[in-house]
Amino acid sequence: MAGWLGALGIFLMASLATAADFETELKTLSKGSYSKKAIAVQALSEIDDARVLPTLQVMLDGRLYVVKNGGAIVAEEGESFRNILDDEIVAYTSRQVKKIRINNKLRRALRTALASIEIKSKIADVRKSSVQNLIKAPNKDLRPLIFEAYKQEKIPAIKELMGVALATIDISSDDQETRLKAVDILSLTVEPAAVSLLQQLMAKEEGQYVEQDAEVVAAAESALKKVNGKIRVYSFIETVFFGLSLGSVLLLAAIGLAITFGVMGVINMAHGEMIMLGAYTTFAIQQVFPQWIEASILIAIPAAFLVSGAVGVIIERTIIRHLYGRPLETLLATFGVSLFLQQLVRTFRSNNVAVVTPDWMSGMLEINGALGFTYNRLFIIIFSLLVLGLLVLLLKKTLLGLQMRAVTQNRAMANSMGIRSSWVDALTFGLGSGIAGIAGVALSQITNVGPNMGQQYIIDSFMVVVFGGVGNLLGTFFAAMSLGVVNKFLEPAMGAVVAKIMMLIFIILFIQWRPRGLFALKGRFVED
Amino acid sequence: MKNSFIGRLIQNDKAARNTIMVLLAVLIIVPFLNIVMPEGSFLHVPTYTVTLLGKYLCFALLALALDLVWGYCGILSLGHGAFFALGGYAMGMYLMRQIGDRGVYGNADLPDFMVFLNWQELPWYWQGFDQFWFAALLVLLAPGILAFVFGWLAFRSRVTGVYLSIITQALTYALMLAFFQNDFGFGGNNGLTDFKDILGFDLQSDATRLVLYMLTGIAVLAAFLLCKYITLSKQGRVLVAIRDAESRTRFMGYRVEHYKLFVFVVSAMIAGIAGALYVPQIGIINPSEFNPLNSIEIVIWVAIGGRGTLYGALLGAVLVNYAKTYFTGGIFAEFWLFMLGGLFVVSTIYLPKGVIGLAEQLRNKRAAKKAEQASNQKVEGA
Amino acid sequence: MLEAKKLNLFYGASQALFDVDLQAQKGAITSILGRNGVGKTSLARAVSGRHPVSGGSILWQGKDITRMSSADRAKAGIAYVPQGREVFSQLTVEENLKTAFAVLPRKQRAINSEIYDLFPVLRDMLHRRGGDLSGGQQQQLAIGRALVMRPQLLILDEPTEGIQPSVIKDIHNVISILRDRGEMAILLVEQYFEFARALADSYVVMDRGNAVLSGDIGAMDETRVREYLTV
Amino acid sequence: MSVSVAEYKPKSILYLNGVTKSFDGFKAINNLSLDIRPGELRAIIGPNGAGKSTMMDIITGKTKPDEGEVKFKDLTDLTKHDEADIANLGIGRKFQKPTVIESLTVWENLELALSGRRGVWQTLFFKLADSDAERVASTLTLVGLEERKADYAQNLSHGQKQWLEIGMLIMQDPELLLIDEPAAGMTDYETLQTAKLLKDISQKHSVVVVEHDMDFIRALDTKVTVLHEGSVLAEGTLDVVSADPRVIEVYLGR
Amino acid sequence: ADTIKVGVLHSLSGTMAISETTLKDTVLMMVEEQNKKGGLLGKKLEAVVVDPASNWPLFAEKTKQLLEKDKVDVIFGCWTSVSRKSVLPVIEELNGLLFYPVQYEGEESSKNVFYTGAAPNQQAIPSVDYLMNEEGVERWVLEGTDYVYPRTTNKILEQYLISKGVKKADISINYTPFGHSDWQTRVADIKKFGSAGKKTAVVSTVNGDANVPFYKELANAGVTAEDIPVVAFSVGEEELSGFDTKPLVGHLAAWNYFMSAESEANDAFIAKWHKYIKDKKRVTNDPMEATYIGFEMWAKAVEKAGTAEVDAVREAMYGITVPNLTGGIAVMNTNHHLTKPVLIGEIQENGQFETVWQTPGGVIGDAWTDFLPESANLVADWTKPIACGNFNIKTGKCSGQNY
Ligand SMILES: Nc1ncnc2c1ncn2[C@@H]1O[C@H](COP(=O)(O)OP(=O)(O)OP(=O)(O)O)[C@@H](O)[C@H]1O
Ligand SMILES: Nc1ncnc2c1ncn2[C@@H]1O[C@H](COP(=O)(O)OP(=O)(O)OP(=O)(O)O)[C@@H](O)[C@H]1O
Ligand SMILES: NC(N)=O
Ligand SMILES: [Mg+2]
Ligand SMILES: [Mg+2]
Repeated sequence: MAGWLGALGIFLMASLATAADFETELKTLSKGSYSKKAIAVQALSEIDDARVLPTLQVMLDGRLYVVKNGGAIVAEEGESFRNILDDEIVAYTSRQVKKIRINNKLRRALRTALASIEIKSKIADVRKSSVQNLIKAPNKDLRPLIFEAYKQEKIPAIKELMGVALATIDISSDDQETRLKAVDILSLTVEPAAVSLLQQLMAKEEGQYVEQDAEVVAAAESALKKVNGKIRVYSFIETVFFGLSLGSVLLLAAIGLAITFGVMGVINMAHGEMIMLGAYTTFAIQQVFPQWIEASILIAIPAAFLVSGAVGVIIERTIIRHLYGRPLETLLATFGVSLFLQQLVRTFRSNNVAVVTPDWMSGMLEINGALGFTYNRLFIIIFSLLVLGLLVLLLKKTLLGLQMRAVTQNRAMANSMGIRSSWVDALTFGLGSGIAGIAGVALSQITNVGPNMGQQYIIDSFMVVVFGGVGNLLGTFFAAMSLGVVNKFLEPAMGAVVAKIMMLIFIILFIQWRPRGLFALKGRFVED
Repeated sequence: MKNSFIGRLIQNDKAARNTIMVLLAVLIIVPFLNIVMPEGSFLHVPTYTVTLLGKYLCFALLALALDLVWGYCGILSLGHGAFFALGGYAMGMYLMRQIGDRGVYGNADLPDFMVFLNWQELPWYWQGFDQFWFAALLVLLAPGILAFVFGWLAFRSRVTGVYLSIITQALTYALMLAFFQNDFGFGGNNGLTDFKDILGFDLQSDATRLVLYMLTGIAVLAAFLLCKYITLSKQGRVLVAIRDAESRTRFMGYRVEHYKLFVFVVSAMIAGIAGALYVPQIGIINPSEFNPLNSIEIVIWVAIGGRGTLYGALLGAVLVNYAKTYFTGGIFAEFWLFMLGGLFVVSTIYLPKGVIGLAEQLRNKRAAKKAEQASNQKVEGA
Repeated sequence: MLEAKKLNLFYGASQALFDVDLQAQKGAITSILGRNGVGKTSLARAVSGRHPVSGGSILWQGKDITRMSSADRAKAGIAYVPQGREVFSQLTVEENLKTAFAVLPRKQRAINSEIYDLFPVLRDMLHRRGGDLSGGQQQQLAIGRALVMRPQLLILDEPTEGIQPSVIKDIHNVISILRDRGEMAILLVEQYFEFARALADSYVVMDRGNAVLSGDIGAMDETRVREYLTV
Repeated sequence: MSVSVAEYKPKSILYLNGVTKSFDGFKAINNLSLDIRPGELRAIIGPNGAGKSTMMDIITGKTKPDEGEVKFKDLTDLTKHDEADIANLGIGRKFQKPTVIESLTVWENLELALSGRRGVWQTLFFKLADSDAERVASTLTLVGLEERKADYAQNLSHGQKQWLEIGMLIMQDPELLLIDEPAAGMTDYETLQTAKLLKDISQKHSVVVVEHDMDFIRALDTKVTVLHEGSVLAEGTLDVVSADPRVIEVYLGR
Repeated sequence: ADTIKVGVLHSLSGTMAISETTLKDTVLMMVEEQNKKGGLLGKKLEAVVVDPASNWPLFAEKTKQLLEKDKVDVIFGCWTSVSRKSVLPVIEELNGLLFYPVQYEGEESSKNVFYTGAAPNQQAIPSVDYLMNEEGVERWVLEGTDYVYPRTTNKILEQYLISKGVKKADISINYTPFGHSDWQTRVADIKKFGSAGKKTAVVSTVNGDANVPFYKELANAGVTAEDIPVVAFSVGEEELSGFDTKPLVGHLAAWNYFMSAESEANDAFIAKWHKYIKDKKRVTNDPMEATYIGFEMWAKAVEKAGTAEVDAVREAMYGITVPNLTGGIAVMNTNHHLTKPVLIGEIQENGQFETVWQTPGGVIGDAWTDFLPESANLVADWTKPIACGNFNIKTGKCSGQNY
């Protein structure tokens, strides 16, 4: 910030007239209603003054203040304030200054204003987002500006966007040719704002097209057809993605249970709380290392595994081990544990805690205006597959995995084979719990972290494990993914509630057909 | 037949006799103390307590129903709350209709919640509920038919073990979501409430409450005898055989699915009655009764009391619910979940057969000790 | 090698073993005989650590193992082939065999091909789940699994049950080979009298939880033994 | 099938023709044919894994064959019935691995197996007749478990469970008994006792018994079928089949 | 009795503990403070805390316990409407006194309940007005959790919007279950609905735990407040403290109180709260203010009546005033609802709301909405001559309900 104010002096000399305008418009920012402020912002953006851009930026960030005594406009910079006009740094108490309030309307105005400046930026990403903002709010006055930028632009994707931006303006031109050309350009994009412009061309009033020109209407119609076709494809892909991502959430939530319940046979009602502990671990790490927010998730994964895993081991050693051979009783005891843990967390803090999403997981990978994949969900899909893969390897390819399976099938015989079943049991339960903890880290990125969070997942998790076939990790995977995808295809048609009910009925009926789940254990021993 | 059965029961089965005695005692003594003892007296049982006991008895009835299917036939239903709630809704609908024009909108034809959601007329499935007999029939039929259809499908397909448990859970979960919906016509999340009277008797009056309490007691007693009869008959042995070795039982020629279906439906109907008795005493029925966690709790009552004993289920339900009442009031309010959770854990580890099994457990332990000591002495002597 | 003295064992309040003594020597086979329900399996369980004894002591290679867990006994070289097979039904045949690796040092973790030579069916069915095998195949697997452990004491509880005659002959040969190698003590619970007599070096006859006869096979009074087996 | 079933005298009590069953490509039963006459006592031997138990699974409805006919008394197609039906038609079975109802007493196990009507209402209002009680008592003696009659079946030893299961089969009183390895875990003496018992039973019933114990088979003194790899390898008296080099090769050993 | 007993009926466990525990602490703080001032009528106040455990029938039972066994003089409690509905018959039968501090759907006026939270006309309608006038919104998504409060509120809003000339096609109403956590489809739909060229806003009656995933999805899908603002009625400071607020700046909420309100009373209240709860980071919120106002009013009424006896206190309640924490004065009306100002705030990065608009004066809480045909005719007035909660101005009678 010092930089831009430093270079300012020269401008002050160079264009006194505009400097005066700047000063007066700046003053109006601190007075009047939001609409008056919006006009001032617009006016400011048209002034050729290097201070405009940073001022608007500061304002958008909500860091612009007015000094109560004297009315100087200052930008907040940490503990002190910098005078916009003379670049001086002054210390005011919070009582001496008043924030220049903005609301959404003003934010939009600021955004557009900034966009008109930033379209000339040297940074491609800035130009891109500026164009995108301009598409949202077509403004005839800005056409020359955009056209200039369009001519200069080298990057095809951005150039195309700029073309769209121009078309969004041209489409309301008086000239039929221009309009037709605009329609043509718009037919190539799936940007929602552009599509809606096409739709507006098709609008009717009292049975008559509002658009006078039949040729334009026809062009718009065929363009819309083309666009809608594309959008349908994209929305299909999007739904599949939604389904897979819901599926991966289910998978993550269920996978630990697939160990503790599926492999060990413990009806682990405290599974949800293991997830919760993992999520709280993420929170704790962000609290302890606020400077490492970006890396916090990566630190939290092993940490949550250890925390939940350790708690799991403790539960196994103190409680579960008394209950082998009495699987139903584990339900009772772990339900008790679940109540206990919930209330424990509640005593620490009864409401939800805020887990921050690191920047690299925020936002979305935009394929185009109609299709994008949110990073957090992409991450979770990949992550869940990774966890599943590692687990399958562990269980199937290592001696420990073999021993885990042997112990759960016949604890006494495993002991007679020299396998220390108590040790393996603790480890297995710890593993299942630890994985639940990892799931908690991932889930903290999409949902709330609070004392109740475990309960949200426990029922779904059991459904998934059972639907897939108890004791079969691959079954758990397919169950989670298919439930996720089917749910997402049902939801738009019938709403979330009915979709969920349909899923439950579907599970009930499916089990009639395959009484031991999707990937049933087969063989003559099953019945015995 | 029945007399002789009860006679034999009282003669031969000490635990059953005690259970019957206790039930009769609470049936007679509590009302006596409520009516006869003066208000200030230390022996007086306030109506508040009577209603509370009534609630416990409803839960005891529900636990009994679950014990019949779980304890004896090995069907671990994690959805028994659904049958309870359906019975409750059937009764609730009757009570709603009894409000008549005494609702807040004064609409004689429609319950309040329909009025403010702009319903124009009573939906078809509400027809008939202004008649008590009809509602009473539905108290049995709604859970009974659901259990029949569900059981017919599941048992025929040989869905067993956790698979069965989880689909019963899915069932109650689906019902919860459905009943939550206002469009469904059962009052949505708020459910049915603001009841005025039953068969013309004011629900808030002490006399009505006392009668309801006694009816509940009688229902528990009757259901206990019924379950006892079933489990003591040869059918009881078939049920145990199914629980222990389903496929072996089939090879003996028993149609396992018929047996399961029979007890499942009987159990669902008992649960429905429990729900129907619960609603007028508690004053509200809403979808949270369908919450899967509630159904899990029922399992816990039975387990704590002692699975497969019937009276254990009764005891467990009363104990756990009393503990809940006790812990959630007064100084424990903020810590009660610790206590309840702890109770569950401790009792599973130390009371594998429930509170009821405690005596047996002690007896066995003593016998084993004695036998060992005897043999050791012999060793020393030799 | 193995010396058990005055073993007493209880199931709850009912006593299954009364002051039973038992010995087994390296390079020798001790056979335990007796009718149904006399306590043969209980004795095998007591030695393998499956069920705790309430009185008496068990010495193994000079060490007191009376209170040792069965896993530790397995590590000390005791392998157990239980009555009723107890194969891990959801593990494949190969995985069943590999469960024995727990007692082996890392470098020795391999399945000796001798096992497959003895029970060729195991090689054929390496990837079939244990629970799918026929009864006799499971029995062979259970014995094979114990052998993978390279035990110094092998406890066999009615190993010939359900096995076809030719394989019984093979097992007979193997057991005598193992004995002749002189590295292993063998405890054999058997009701198939001929089989036991042909193999055993010494014997114990049980009745109602008591060891009623015992001694070297050479000095065995066959008629008295048969009496105990028929009454 | 509807015409006077009562009068009909079937040619065979059990008839298998061309039965095949494979598990994941492995043919456990391969084009197996078998014909058991009413009142016949048939011994079945064969190597481990030959398919003997699987054959019983198919007859009793536990496993459905891929191909082939399974007929009971000429007319009833057993593949169309489930386990309970088949049991009620009159086919009883003892499993290779003894399976009894563990948390019922020995006595109750026998009572449960007692022949009679098995409907829900019938068991609800069932009353034990004196004659039935006597049958239970005599069976208890027969299997040597009088002393244990009030004990839970789970507390029996392996061999005692075997006996109990035989007792249950007797109580069930089926027309056709399928007995899988009854002598396993019995002393030589008991083995011979069992053989005698089965011979007695076969006076009035048809019996199919599987065993590996040659002394037992010899004591049965009856027709022997040798199964191998899912089909019949040889058939005849024990002397005949045990002289068959193929039987020696795959089963008896040299 | 030598003490005046105050019942506290808020869930300390179960799903609602998240919200209600704070209110229990607020009441306890108020009791403590009142006792420091010497109690009421020379008697100490004694708080009786019970835990109805987010279990609706248990609310009724605990109410009974408080009134019959513990004989409390007043109850502060409930959060969800269903818990209140469950308590209602009991409190009416036993003639207790309940202060209900949460915004709700209205359609109720019980003689035994004072409603200190907002009625729909004190929250929903003003915020829609704001969006229409200030942000120029023309297209509406009414997004709610599937239960009575959202259903009723949306019904009212729909009527209201239509009466303002909004076309049906420009209103989209949708419900999701409690605790709904997968918002991908809904957010995508909202995005599509909002890209029709008309300014679009979301009016959210999404409740409780479903909010975090909802806002997270909005943020990640790039729906910013500038594109499609969301105005929520159930998201306050307490909820925000569980949010990652950075991407949510500009989204709105409507309440009668924000912690950021600049007033001395508020500063004092916050200071008091921080001292009581021993945690400087804890926030205050609207239901806390409602609890505070309710408590202060009750205390004043007890002083005025000279007794804590319910009927006397009720009579004394009408017209009682207590300063709002946001400035101005709250008045208890004879329909048992408050007159309070309505504030609209935007979410800030620091987890606070910044007031962007506020009604010039107080708004009288309306028990029966004017936008539903059946309710339009009803008024509540518990003073003579009407003296009932549902007086029908057409028939001139109190319908049904006697309480
Ligand atoms: N788990 C148990 N609980 C109680 N009693 C048992 C248990 N297992 C065995 N018994 C009893 O202990 C006694 C000895 O049983 P054990 O199994 O040792 O006999 P066994 O000699 O091996 O007989 P078998 O030849 O039939 O295998 C028997 O009377 C049996 O009933
Ligand atoms: N469900 C199954 N899946 C895979 N293989 C099976 C299955 N059931 C049986 N088999 C195989 O079929 C073959 C026949 O088994 P079966 O049990 O019928 O043999 P058996 O003749 O009874 O042998 P035994 O004398 O050892 O009891 C065996 O090789 C077995 O591994
Ligand atoms: N009253 C409410 N927000 O449930
Ligand atoms: Mg044995
Ligand atoms: Mg077999």
